[in-house]
Amino acid sequence: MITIRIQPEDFDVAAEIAALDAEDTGAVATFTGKVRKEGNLAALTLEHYPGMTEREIARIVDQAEDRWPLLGVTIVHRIGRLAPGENIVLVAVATPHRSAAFQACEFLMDYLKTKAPFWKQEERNGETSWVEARHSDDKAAERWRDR
Amino acid sequence: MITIRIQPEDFDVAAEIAALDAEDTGAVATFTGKVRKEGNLAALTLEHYPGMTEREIARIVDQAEDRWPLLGVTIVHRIGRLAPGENIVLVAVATPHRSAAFQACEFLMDYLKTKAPFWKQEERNGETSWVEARHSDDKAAERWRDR
Amino acid sequence: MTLLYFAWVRQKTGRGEEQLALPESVKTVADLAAFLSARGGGYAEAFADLRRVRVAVNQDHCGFDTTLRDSDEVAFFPPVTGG
Amino acid sequence: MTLLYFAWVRQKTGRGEEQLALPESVKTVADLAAFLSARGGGYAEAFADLRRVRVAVNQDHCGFDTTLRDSDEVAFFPPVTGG
Repeated sequence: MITIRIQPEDFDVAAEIAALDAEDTGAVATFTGKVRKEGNLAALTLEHYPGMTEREIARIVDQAEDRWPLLGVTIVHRIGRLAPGENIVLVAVATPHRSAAFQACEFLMDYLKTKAPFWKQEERNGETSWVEARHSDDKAAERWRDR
Repeated sequence: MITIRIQPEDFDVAAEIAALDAEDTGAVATFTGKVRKEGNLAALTLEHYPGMTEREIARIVDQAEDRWPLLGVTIVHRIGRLAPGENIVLVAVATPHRSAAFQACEFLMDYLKTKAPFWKQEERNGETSWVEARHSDDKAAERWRDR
Repeated sequence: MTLLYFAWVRQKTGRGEEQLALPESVKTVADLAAFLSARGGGYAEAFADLRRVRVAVNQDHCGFDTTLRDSDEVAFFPPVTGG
Repeated sequence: MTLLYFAWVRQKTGRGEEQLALPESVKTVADLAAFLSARGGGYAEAFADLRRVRVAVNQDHCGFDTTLRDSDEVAFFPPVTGG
């Protein structure tokens, strides 16, 4: 089962894993991205492109399904204002065996980071600024091209 | 914080992730291994070597800490009789950034599979047999030697 | 066509969405960016350095050489930073 | 010394644990395996093919060439299959 949700609300990892459950599941890998509690960071605000976000994530999941035998995928990405310590994103993947679970989960995160239309704005000392894209994220996504 | 538990009881992934929480956490990767629901498999029974299991897992975690900046690691491995669909093992890793979280979580699983003294017995059609070690698991652990 | 702007591109142009009849001079996304930039002010700032701007046509990532039709939805935004 | 057996090695020997005064002939783990195998019956079966058996001395994985002392805890078991 494929679940893709964009929402302001937090998510419950255990409930999302339980919902993934399939007969053949032997392995579940999850990734949770959180707002780091760092120095003067007051909050992150996540903006997105409604419509395209869901389409783009569905395309990324399609690509993952072409590569690995996925029994279930859940992607939840939060939007709006998030305080340090709060969850931002969850990727959960169920597969028969562990290697595919790890690889698919990392692939989905790498592609989410570089393809899904979200933008982060930081609040520090009462000032806001847009987070710059990181070259290392592009490199992480490129690794998958030749595999 | 490092948590290592060997127990007959099930675990709650969300609670384990919450307990991992650290100031700098930006990424949490988890792996859950489950008993597959396959054909005539009635149950798995997990036996272990008390004392050595905890020591061996602690050594594996030490090696992971030498390689990556880990903010928290939780490993819970169940023992006893487990029915299809039940959880067997949880590895959860908190790090500042995602790449380390994925790598450390996979490293810990690969080493758990090949180093921690657990043995699985299968029940099928009223007969029991010991699960054979898989060459692919040795190969998975060997990958980390040269990195 | 529908034009959409996100993140700092939206802040520069001062709006998130606008309708535009495809101008005769505009064949590609690059032409459209030049057309919008020529409005001056925040638009000129938004499109001052196209290396910093990404584009999607009808909700697909694409290049500035993409040919446009009047029915297209065209979005301009910075490199994405979600996840 | 304390001897421990796990999984099918335990089933073959018929016990999980036993105490043994280190025999004079036994210098290494390989010697100990030969000594135990010489008991015949399930012991001979357990140690019939040492390629299928792994060993830990004092709760560390080690090889069959490891030298033993009377105070050691020695465990024999199949390749591990947890996780």
